[in-house]
Amino acid sequence: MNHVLDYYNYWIVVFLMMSGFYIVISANNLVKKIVGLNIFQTSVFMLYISMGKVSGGTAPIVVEGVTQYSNPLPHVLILTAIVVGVATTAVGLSLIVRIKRAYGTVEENEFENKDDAI
Amino acid sequence: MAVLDIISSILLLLGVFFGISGAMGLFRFPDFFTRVHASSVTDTLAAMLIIGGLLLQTSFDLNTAKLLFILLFLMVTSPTASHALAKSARHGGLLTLPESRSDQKES
Amino acid sequence: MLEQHLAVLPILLPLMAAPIVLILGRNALSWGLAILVSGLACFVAWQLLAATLSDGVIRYAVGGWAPPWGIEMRIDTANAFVLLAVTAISTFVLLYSKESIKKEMDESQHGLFYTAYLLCLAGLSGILITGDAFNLFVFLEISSLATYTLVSLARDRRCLTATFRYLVMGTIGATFILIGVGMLYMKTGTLNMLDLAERIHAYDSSRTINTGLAFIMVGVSIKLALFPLHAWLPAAYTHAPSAVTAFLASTATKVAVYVMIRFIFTVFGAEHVFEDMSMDWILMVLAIVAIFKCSYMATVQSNVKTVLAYSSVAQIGYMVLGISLVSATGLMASLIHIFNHALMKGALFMAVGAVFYRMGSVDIKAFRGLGRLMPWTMAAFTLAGLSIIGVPLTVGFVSKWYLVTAALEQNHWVVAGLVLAGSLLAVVYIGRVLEAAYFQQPDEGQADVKEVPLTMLIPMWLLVLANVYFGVDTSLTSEAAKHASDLLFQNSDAISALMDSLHGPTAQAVSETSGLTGEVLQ
Amino acid sequence: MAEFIDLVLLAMLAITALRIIFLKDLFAVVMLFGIYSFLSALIFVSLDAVDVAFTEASVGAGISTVLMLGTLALTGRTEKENQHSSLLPLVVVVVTGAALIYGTLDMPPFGAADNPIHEHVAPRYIEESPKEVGLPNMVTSVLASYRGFDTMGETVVVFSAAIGVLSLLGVRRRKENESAESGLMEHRVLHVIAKLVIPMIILFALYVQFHGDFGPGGGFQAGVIAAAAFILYSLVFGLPRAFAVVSPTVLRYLAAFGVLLYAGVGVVSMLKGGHFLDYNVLAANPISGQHYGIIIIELGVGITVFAVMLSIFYAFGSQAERSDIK
Repeated sequence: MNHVLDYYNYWIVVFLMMSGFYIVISANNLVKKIVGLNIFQTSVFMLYISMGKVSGGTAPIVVEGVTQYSNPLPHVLILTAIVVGVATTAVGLSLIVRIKRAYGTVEENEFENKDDAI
Repeated sequence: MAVLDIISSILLLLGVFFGISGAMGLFRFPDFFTRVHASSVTDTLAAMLIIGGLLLQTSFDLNTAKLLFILLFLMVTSPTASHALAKSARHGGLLTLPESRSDQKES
Repeated sequence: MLEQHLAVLPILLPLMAAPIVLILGRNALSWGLAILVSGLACFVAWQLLAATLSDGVIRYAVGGWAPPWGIEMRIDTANAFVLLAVTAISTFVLLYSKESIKKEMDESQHGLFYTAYLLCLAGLSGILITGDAFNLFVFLEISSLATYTLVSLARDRRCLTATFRYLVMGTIGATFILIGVGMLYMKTGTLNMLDLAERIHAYDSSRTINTGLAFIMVGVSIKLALFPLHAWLPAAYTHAPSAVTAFLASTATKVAVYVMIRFIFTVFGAEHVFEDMSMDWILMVLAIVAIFKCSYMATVQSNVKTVLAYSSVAQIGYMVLGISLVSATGLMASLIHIFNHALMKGALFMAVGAVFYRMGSVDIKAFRGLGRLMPWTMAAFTLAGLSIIGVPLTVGFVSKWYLVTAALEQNHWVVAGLVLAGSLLAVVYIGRVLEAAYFQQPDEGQADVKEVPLTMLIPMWLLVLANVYFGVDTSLTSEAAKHASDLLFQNSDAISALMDSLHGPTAQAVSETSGLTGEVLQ
Repeated sequence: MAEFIDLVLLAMLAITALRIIFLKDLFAVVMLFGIYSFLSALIFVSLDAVDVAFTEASVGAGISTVLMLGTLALTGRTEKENQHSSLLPLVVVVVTGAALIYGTLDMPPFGAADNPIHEHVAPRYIEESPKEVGLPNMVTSVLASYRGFDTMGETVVVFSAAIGVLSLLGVRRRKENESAESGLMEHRVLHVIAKLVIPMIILFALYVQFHGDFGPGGGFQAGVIAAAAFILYSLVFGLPRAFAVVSPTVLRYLAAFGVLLYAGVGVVSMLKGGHFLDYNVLAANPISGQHYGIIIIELGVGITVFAVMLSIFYAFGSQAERSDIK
């Protein structure tokens, strides 16, 4: 039981990550793939933020009389990672728009058949 | 102090009630326009009541000002959003339930 | 004054030049600036390599904050060596690209090409130099995003789907690395690689660390296109503009191989990775399968760019094989091959790009009779091709020599035999192209095909000459690589010594370690 | 209580994720993704990561969702049925998930104050940064000063994204005679409200930009919010009028300028004898040096992010066929 209390947060986050990952590798529609990628990444962010939490701590902004702060470092890392995520999303989505224009479809198995292999 | 607390709790509870009823409406109502009507209750009335309740919980400092700003902002934007939604739906040719029924009868 | 800042300059120069190029907007100016910056970065890399060879590791605390609180740049012989290869190739390719991209992308895109190119260079340099695990992720993403842009610049619509696949795979890889780094961070509280290495083994149970290791290895394997995870590479290399392929094939995957080496040897320690997790067997099997499967795939393709792309995956197999031999010689062979393969593939892809420039196609049919029509280009292709095969007096021979020696040292007779057998397949796929070029008649109406402009020939031939030069005079490469691999193994030994002191040495571990150090001393 | 809220939010996230897997209507998928982002922002708040929550809400739920909707408008909103076998992905996912669960078994317990990450590097940030850097918001101190190089990398990532989107889509200018029809010209109410709201948004962006040292916020969030103001403007009044206010060319220069501003601070500190991005040497007093450095680099981040987000929106917006909205 103690184990569950210690780790439940991580386990659910792992589940979320894997649902995102599943969407990425199983989806046939490119937009959905990108959505999956975002869910995957957002869930990884949760993993980081979960580790930075200190029970009973507060946000890492100095306030008079508070001694217990949560760890600011994971927050900084994830701020950076979120930005990286949106950058990738933007490029991925513009690729999709171009693919739609070039092939007339955004379903992976459909445009695969339209070209010779490789 | 206690009086303020009681008023604030009443406001919060009312806000929660309207929030839930808005959500119920969103699920239960038959067509788009009535649903927008239900969800706009959550957007406006519920949000305002909850913020009002929270306002009474502050000790009239910077947080009060921030909450007031949020309230002001919500009062301007949420009705506009609902309006834009409904108007776009109308432009897009969406019919209310009675209208679509009479359409069916005629045809 | 600049001397003390040498360590950040290879990142800073291209990074600041990229926005300037975007503002300039004039193609000729952008090209000049890009070459200048890349050349300067190459010079700096040379200085850094010399400095590390004479004075050892260079450390530079960015922002003046001492590590592990701040981010440090950490340059030893190994990354200075790879950095030199990357910046040198980048300069040559830039020289080449001015003419090449005229045929392959719209005039209005050229400015964006140079900007993305410089960003990619900055990212790759950053990955090599940084001493911080998370900073590595950031630079990895800079280089990846720039790479996606570069690949998608071609006119062929297939480059779009290739890029998209690359983007999805690459992002999954990067996210895996992020998970892995997170797990390490969770257990140790630090992101600095040296500090990580020290603290990783301070904890008696290591399931989280091992999972972190596994995720980092899988993530990096995607980036370096290790065998079952290589699916993105052939398509991306085939459909990217030629200059881009020449640049990426000789730098991007090499940098990823270096990242793998770095994590194995300086963060986790070779002993932990190879003996406790028996990664050496996994890597060795995958590497050998990669060599044969992808060399075979290369022999049946009709698009020459695809042939070379599959050949790249096979060659990455050789590099990983060197790592998996777990000896200083094997590691040295890998490092030498990183450098040498950059020279060969750079030259080969440039030659293929030159063919595309004149013929508008890189199908093997287009190569018919080119031996007479484009003698210089095809001569370059031939020499670089011989180098891939591993003919003596070329760099390819040097790599294979060290690799076979390393395999024999470990009594892996079979592996040594397989390395040689792999070369035979290379004979087949290079031979097919040469046969078409020299023993078949050109198609009708192609008699007026001329040689490409000098700005394309010169960088191509410089690389070919480098292929021969470093094949004859191996002192620079082997000295640097030996220095680097010894250093990496010292690091790794230091880590295992630390482990022993923390957990009490087992008899077996001690004998193994002394065996390893014995070999280093030989 | 906090754990309870956490658990409820996580459960909602799980339901959203499962729903997204099985839905075929991409419009709903994207909206659910927006909800997913908002929910995770709430989790970040309950885990004390206010800055992260702010960013996730403005980026994940804001910009990403807008871009996805823009893409859907161009590519169609339903996913087609396919005969892909979903067995292999499932196996891969289960194996990966099992590896992760295996990895969690040794993890330091959730929320314990004596976890390694709270005992090694971080204590210095918490105890010393108000003295060394002089800012109450530790996240800003670490972001802009201790790990300033990461943040520069992040700015460059955003810049690279702009290069990617520009090279892929470009920004097409419409011909003059078409311009009158685009935008939500008929919506009087929207016009009035937009005119009312946009200055407020920009004011708020400036507040976030310069208050980031003391509270949650900073260059990145401010840039996104400011971009949101202009996005609203171009949605309501049409892209051509937005181009007249901030032209795509200006945005290019701004994006480049922001990166140069950031790196320039580093170069200046090198010229003044410190290491790259060492703000201590920027002024006679290290604390004020840190202040100058952080304000300028945050400004650089804000400018680049604003310019990049807006040009990405322009790029997507100028692709769209606007004839269906009037």
